[in-house]
Amino acid sequence: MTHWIIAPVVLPAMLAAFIVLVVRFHQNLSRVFSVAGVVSLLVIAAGLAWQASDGTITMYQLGNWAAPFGIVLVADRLSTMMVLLTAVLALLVLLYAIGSGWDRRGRHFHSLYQFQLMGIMGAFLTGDIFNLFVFFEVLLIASYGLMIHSGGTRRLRAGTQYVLYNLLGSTLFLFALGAIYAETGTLNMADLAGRVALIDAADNTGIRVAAVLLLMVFAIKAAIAPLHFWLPSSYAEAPAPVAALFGIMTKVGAYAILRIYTLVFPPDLATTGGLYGVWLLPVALIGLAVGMIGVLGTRDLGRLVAFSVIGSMGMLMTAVAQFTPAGISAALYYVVHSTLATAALFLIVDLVRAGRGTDGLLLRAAQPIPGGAMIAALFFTAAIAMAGLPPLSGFVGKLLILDASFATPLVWITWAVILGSSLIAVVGFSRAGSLMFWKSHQLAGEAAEQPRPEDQQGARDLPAPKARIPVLELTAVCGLLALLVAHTVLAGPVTRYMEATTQQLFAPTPYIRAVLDPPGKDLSKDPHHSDDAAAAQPDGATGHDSSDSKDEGGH
Amino acid sequence: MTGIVLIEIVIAAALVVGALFMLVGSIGLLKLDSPMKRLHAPTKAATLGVGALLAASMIHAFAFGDGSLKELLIMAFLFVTAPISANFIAKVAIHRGQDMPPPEPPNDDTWSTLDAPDTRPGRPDAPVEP
Amino acid sequence: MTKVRRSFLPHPFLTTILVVVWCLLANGITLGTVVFGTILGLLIPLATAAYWPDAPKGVPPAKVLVYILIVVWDILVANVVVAWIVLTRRNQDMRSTWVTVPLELRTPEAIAILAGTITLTPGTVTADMSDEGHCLLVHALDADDPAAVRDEIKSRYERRLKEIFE
Amino acid sequence: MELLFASAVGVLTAAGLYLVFRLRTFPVILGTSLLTYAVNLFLFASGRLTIGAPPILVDGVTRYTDPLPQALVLTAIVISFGMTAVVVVIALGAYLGENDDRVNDPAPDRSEERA
Amino acid sequence: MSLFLVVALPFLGALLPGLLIGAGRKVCAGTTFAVSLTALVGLLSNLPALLRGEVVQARVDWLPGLGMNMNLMMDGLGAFFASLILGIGLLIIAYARSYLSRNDNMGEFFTYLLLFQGAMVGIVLSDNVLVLLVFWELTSLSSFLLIGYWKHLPEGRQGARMALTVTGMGGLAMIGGMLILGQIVGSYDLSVILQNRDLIQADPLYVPALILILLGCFTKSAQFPFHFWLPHAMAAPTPVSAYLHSATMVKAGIFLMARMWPVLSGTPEWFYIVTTAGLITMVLGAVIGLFKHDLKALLAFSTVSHLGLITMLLGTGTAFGAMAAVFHILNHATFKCALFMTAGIIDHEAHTRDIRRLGGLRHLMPVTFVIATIAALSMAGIPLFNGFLSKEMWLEETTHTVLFGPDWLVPALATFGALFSAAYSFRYIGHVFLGQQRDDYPTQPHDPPAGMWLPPAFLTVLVVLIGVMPFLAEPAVRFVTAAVLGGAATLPEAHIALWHGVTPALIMSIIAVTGGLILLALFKPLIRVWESTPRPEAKTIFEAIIAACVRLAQAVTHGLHNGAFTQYAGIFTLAIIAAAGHAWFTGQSIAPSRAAMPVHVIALAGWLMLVGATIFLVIKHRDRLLALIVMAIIGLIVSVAFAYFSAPDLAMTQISVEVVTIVLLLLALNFLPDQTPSESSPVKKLRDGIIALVGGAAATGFTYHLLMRDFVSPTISDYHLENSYKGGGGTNVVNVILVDFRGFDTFGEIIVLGIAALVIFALTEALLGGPVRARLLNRVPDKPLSGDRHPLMMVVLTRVMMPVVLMVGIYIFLRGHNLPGGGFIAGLVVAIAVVMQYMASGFAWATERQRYPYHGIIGAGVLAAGLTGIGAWFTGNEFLTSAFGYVRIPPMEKFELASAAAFDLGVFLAVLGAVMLSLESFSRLARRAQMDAPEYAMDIDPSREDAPEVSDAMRTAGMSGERGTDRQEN
Amino acid sequence: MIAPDRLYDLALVFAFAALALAQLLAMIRLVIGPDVTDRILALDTMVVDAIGLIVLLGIAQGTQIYFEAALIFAMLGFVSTVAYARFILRGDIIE
Ligand code: NA
Ligand code: NA
Repeated sequence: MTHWIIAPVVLPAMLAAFIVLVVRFHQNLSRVFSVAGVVSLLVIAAGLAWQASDGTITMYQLGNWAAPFGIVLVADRLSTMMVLLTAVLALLVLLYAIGSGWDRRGRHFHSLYQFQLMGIMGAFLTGDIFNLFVFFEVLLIASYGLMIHSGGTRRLRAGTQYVLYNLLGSTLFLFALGAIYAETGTLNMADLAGRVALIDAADNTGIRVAAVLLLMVFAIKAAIAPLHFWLPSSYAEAPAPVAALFGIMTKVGAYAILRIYTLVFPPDLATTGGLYGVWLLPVALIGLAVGMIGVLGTRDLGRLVAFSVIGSMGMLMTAVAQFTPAGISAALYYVVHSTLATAALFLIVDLVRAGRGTDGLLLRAAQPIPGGAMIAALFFTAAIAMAGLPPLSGFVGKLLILDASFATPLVWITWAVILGSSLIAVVGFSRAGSLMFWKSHQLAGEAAEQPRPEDQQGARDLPAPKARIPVLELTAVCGLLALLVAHTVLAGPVTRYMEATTQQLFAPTPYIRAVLDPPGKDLSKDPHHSDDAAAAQPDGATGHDSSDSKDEGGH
Repeated sequence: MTGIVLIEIVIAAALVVGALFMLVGSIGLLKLDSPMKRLHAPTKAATLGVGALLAASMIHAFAFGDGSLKELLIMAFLFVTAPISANFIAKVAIHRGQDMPPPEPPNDDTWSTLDAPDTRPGRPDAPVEP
Repeated sequence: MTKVRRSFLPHPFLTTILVVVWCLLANGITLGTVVFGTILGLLIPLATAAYWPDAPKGVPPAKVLVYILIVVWDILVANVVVAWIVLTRRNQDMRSTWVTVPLELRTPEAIAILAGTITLTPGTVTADMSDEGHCLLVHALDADDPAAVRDEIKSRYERRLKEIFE
Repeated sequence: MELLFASAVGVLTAAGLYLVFRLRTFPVILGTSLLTYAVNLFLFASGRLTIGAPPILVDGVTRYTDPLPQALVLTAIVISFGMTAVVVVIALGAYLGENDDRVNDPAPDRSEERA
Repeated sequence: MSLFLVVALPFLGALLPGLLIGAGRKVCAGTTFAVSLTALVGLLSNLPALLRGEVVQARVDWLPGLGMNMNLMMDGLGAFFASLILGIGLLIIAYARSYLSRNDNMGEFFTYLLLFQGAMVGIVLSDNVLVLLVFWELTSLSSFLLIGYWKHLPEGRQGARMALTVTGMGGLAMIGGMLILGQIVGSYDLSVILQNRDLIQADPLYVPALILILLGCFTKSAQFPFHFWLPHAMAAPTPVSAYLHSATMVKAGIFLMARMWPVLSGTPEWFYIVTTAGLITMVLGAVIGLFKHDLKALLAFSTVSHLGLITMLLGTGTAFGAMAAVFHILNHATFKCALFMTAGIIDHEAHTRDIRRLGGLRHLMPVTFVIATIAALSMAGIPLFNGFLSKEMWLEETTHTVLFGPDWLVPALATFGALFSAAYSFRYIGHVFLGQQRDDYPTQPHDPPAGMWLPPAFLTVLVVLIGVMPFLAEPAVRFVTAAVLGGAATLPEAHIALWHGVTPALIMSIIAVTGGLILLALFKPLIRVWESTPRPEAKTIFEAIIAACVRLAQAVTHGLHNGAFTQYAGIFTLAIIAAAGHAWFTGQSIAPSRAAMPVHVIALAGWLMLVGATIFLVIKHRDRLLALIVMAIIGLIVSVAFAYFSAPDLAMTQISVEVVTIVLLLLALNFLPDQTPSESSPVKKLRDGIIALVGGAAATGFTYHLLMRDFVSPTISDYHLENSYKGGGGTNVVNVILVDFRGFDTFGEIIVLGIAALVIFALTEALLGGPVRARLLNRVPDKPLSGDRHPLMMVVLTRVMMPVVLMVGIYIFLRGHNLPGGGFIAGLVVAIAVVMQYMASGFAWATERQRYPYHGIIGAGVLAAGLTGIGAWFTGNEFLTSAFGYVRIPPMEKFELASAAAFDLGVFLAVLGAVMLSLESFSRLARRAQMDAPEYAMDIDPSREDAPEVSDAMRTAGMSGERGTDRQEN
Repeated sequence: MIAPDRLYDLALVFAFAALALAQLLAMIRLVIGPDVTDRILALDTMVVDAIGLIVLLGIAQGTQIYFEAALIFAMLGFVSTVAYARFILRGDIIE
């Protein structure tokens, strides 16, 4: 039996509690523990991913209660991949947070960060749908804390809306869970898969509504239009490292859709068949369009990136909504890309923010910022990735998705929206970049009052003001961009991995067997009594049935 | 058999009495015409009403179950807290001037509720000029 | 000696109450219940001693019992009386009035018990206390003579409490 | 009985939604609380309604209500309590900063603010 | 050298200039030159194989699943273009070395240039259309950087964006086209696609693919109506214009049309679209070019025109046309690149490119004059220069081309265009170099250093060499043409020669040259007419379109994301109702399987109260305190309902949470306005009400539907009921589920609570450390306050009640496993006991007497729960595996010891800590200036008769004395 | 003469009905107010009535399981009444 599966959940939780209990007054120690924790997490995640990479599905019964009666964690290719992605992102973002000092601008950053990771990891690993709700709540409440980290009225205002919207989402989640339990009498996902299939097609309204409500819940998380409204302000106002980490949170929604709607409500299931296929693809396309229009329409660089997140989620869901192997492996490739690119952009924007000071992120020229050329180059690279231009992974992902959409009936609309929104994104990003990075040189030149443009010698390359070289921040950003490059260069092996992952999703029998019928589990042996107690008390509990329960009912 | 019948009659009586007193409390709450008057009805009637019901419960437990005196605890609890609740509600009524103004206390300056904090600097409720 | 006692048994009366409460909660008097209840009854007052800095001196149990019996009887009568008034009397026929009760009691615990007694008994509610604590403000639901009400409170309850506490 | 229960859920939902659509944070938070009541009742009812059969094992008794939804609702109550506490304090913080407890942000794009 | 290396070298080399700029400009330029030279040599090293008739290939898998592989191939066409790119690149690098001023960041420039070069080489050597697309878009991106290189110039930035937008759009369209081709053929390999002419042309998707690919080509090669970006790209430094906008990038579209010629050409669609676009572009560019005063603008429109010419040649779909196109590509590259360089020289030396401020430069800049004249004459189509030869071939081809009926239309238009072409060429010579020398040049011009004139001079040598001895170029042209035709047509017999006799083409040529001279003579009146003629300005239109798009985007974005939570919530609700409604109405249901329970009087009353309270709340919600009171009542009713429906644990939890919530809300309401203003119009209220009612009706219907149906399969909770005692050691099944069967949920749940408290604490800290602090400290209560903060009766009661309540809490904790209760409720009960103390004597007074850090309690709780779970590992069991047993310590009766109790203790601590930390945070906010902790538990204490009012002196004395002696002995 | 067991059942029914009526009357006071004082009083009454209801429930079902619930209702009803009153009196309920 391996306990490693639970480590990504328990390690951050224990570490966070430890930081709260012991080192909450020692910033440096908090940092050390936090980084050490995330590094360990990365190692564990890599181990889990490696273990799952040959198709092994590992199951862990919490409290040693067999599924579906207890809660289980399941590590298959998809969940371990998401865990690994989270760990990688977490490490780089944490470095940025420490380097930029964001972690010191409020209290309890590291505890909340660890709790946030716990929630995300739990959501990826759990095999129980109510437990998924609990982890959603853990990651949400930690995200509330991180989002309003260090306060500020604007951030709090956005935070209020963010929390309220997600409260509505959580309420909806519970409605969906209630409906699912009322229909099936179980909460275990693998068990659900079997029981949903048993539901009489002539009496399927309940389960259909449940399936749709659940999908809406995940759609909120995945910021699918028209349930994306919580995103722009909260991501734009969140501290940069937090927004960067949030890149994975929208993916939690996408992950849940992938998991539930291949395992429990697969596309070929008669009971719920043809239900979301009708409108999931259109709304994904609307999200893609709305996001990229936002990139062009916003007046603030932070919001621009936030809108690009909406766009990229629309893109991702466009691939998911096809529910074909090709579509889903394209989506999986895009998940990694979009997470890394989003994070990189948020961090770069924060470098801009730090440099521009009071000028903020409003899309307009300001005086050149220290290290401007470097930051501009980073922005350019990340923007290329995000807009899906070659040569980075955004382009590869886009090609994969376009190629996969060829099989759908809506292929022309899909292509038109994907390509059209790419164009809008290109225009939006180039407009923003040239306003933020290039126009500053004109301002500097006008200040120098040079009459002829080509003679504005002074304006061409201003000696930038000397500043601290942000080593950790650049490490984080460059690390993310390097990962994007690797994701592009290694697209072949990566897509092979994703295809195998997709195959695992589309053939859920091994998953279900691993959960409900695990090999080597002797269910007859009851582990729930300590041997000592049983030995000391031979007439004790072991042989008891409920008939003598009253004896022990005193206190 | 007759014992049980007798007990059932006793329980029934306690139930009726208790329920009646609780009902009277609510009737008073609705009927009486000033806040201080209304305060009398529920805080009294309801305590005895619940008391009778709890007594019924105790008798029931002793007659048909394992026997229980736990109900005494609830009774004690209600009896101890009811005056405090009433006191606070009365203070609210006085503070908000909801009833006829109380007479001056014979040997002190004023009633504590009406001893409104002044706003002189240095007093707990005084605002400080920014 | 007193100091030593106070350091591990700050409120013997409270401890007694707690042990009784525990036995009531556990719904039985077995050895285990009593032992455990006593442990808690000793520990909890210690943990909360700072909130009850100074206990009144010992109280004579017999007088307390008499007082309790009187009050319980009065409560029963009061409830019937008040219920009758509520059900039968028209609002305008009720002579509700304020009654001020000057206090001879000084111990807060005693005053609190007096005030509670007033509220629980016939047609009266303790509404407030004067700003230096020398007088209670009582509201009577139906009283011809406020002075009579005041005198009855002072003679029937305050006198007994003064004997118990001071 | 089922209809009474269902309509109670519906009334709470409707009232909650109506308050969620109000313009100040306070009624909106009240609205979410009402919705929480509604959904807790709904989740509770997913085990079907039973009277007089609490899931406390007693000798000789075989009829118990479904305990699982109760455990789920318990978890849900606790979680929504935490969420409510957080949203209250965040909304309070926003109010204290701007002396404005409107739930709508007049300038999400910050352009007006800077202009 | 491997083709990979040829393509990769510029990319790898792009790193060097930026790194080496510190070592000096010479090193920087030298390195760049060396990189390009190496790549060129490497390319040429493959020539022998090519000449042997092989197609040089290099293949490596990249993304085989998609068919996107790094496959490169070099045939004649690729070799021709690659040599052109690398060869001219060398000249440009040399030229730029002198052209760039000391203040230009040369490292940056050469980095971009090499990136661009690599991308171009990549395009022409790709054997995979997807990889080609990668390089294609890379040229757009690198040219964006190059055009915007002078960041301080608004024209540069705008030009860059315009170029990126237009070519980017084309590129995106081309992605679609290429994907369609790939789908038709089943491979994205170019060599495979080129084999499948018939398959492609027969496919119904041929036309969409063709249009999409042509969109890419036309935008890149500035064909009408996408021609307008090119002149604006002239804001770039001249080496960029010379390289990108004459010789290479704009030829990428041409290249691709040539590349795809075997499979796409020869259909009517191809012919009409390509030929027409080319012809229009040719004429339009020529006419506009004549009237441009900026040297580079003149050249830019001339480039547009010449690109149109080549496009038209490819469009005719004949082998001869293809050959003429290939030849003109070569010739245009030589003379136009040279001309751009001369324009750059003039700009560099005279500090102006405005023809109206120039003239008479032939004496001041003789070398430049010679170079420019040769190149311009070639452009005009004068014999002995290479331009003449290919132009003749073009004119010849036009005479065989029939478009839209009349057979004279194409030749006539061609002659017309050629006439203007000659005119602007002559103008370039006449108005710049000839005529009167002036004394008002911005600076006195002279010939540039050799580094600047040698590169164009080298090109003019080629111009003349090919012009005089066309047979030198002919084998190469035929070789390349063969590659273009790719077996789809046979190589034409025609030869390239100076003299073919008096052909129609020659006559057209003569007309053009003569007419050009006349036009130039009439230039003054013509320009007046031109300038007084209103005509659409492409830049203005483009910018208007972009601005309109931006405005539209802004309107959409701000309209949708307007910050109105109200609107978001409304959309949320409607979306859910719609989706759920869709699911409902497309499903099927049968009659209920359960019988309805009878309605009990108490249930009816509860229902009436709940509905009444809820409606009352909605009506009166603006009175916030009242709303909270009604909330408490609703909570009360819900709690009783839980008890009624057999859920005592839930009833207890609900009421406890309710009270703590109310306490928190009251604490918050203390800071908030007491009233909610009425702001919504009746219409909005009605709208909201309708949405809310629909939502409520849906919830009612769905709940009823589920309640009236049995479970399809037995629920898993049967197992819980069965095993709660046997396996979990408890008779309270709900509690056993919470701490054992589903303890992991509970673990998450207490973490949620802990986080909530941490968030509240952190936010309080942030508020108290920010600008809000002063406001909080100086807050004046917004309503009249009563006296007597800590009433005697309450204080006395609490002294007895708090210990009792604590005991009740402990009891509820201990019995939870078997009877209603447990750690969570116990935590709340204990918290409420402490709250009672706070309400009695105040937070400050109580806190001074209590020193358990609430953070610590939370942390300890989570750790306790987690460590209990981890403890199971040491017995070889899974996380949270419980163990229990029964212990007897004589003489007491046996009692149960369960690890679940330790877990529940963690729950208890976390809940307690979380509630208390939240309360503490609120209380810290409420502390106003000069509010000290009171010394005494109660404000009025008659036993304290002679104790004066609370004063600082007494306070200090009290603090120094034994804490808690707050009463004199009496 | 009514049979004694029937009498017991009738008494239970009467008690339930009386409590239901009591709750509704208190509810009416809550709605009509007029002052917040009356509403707090109504809430206080309703909590006590709810305790009575739970006790009745226990008697009717012959179980002691609801006892703790009633106890907690008693504790918390008191706390919330004091909290509302303190809010009106002092604004800050735990100052
Ligand atoms: Na021309
Ligand atoms: Na207020």
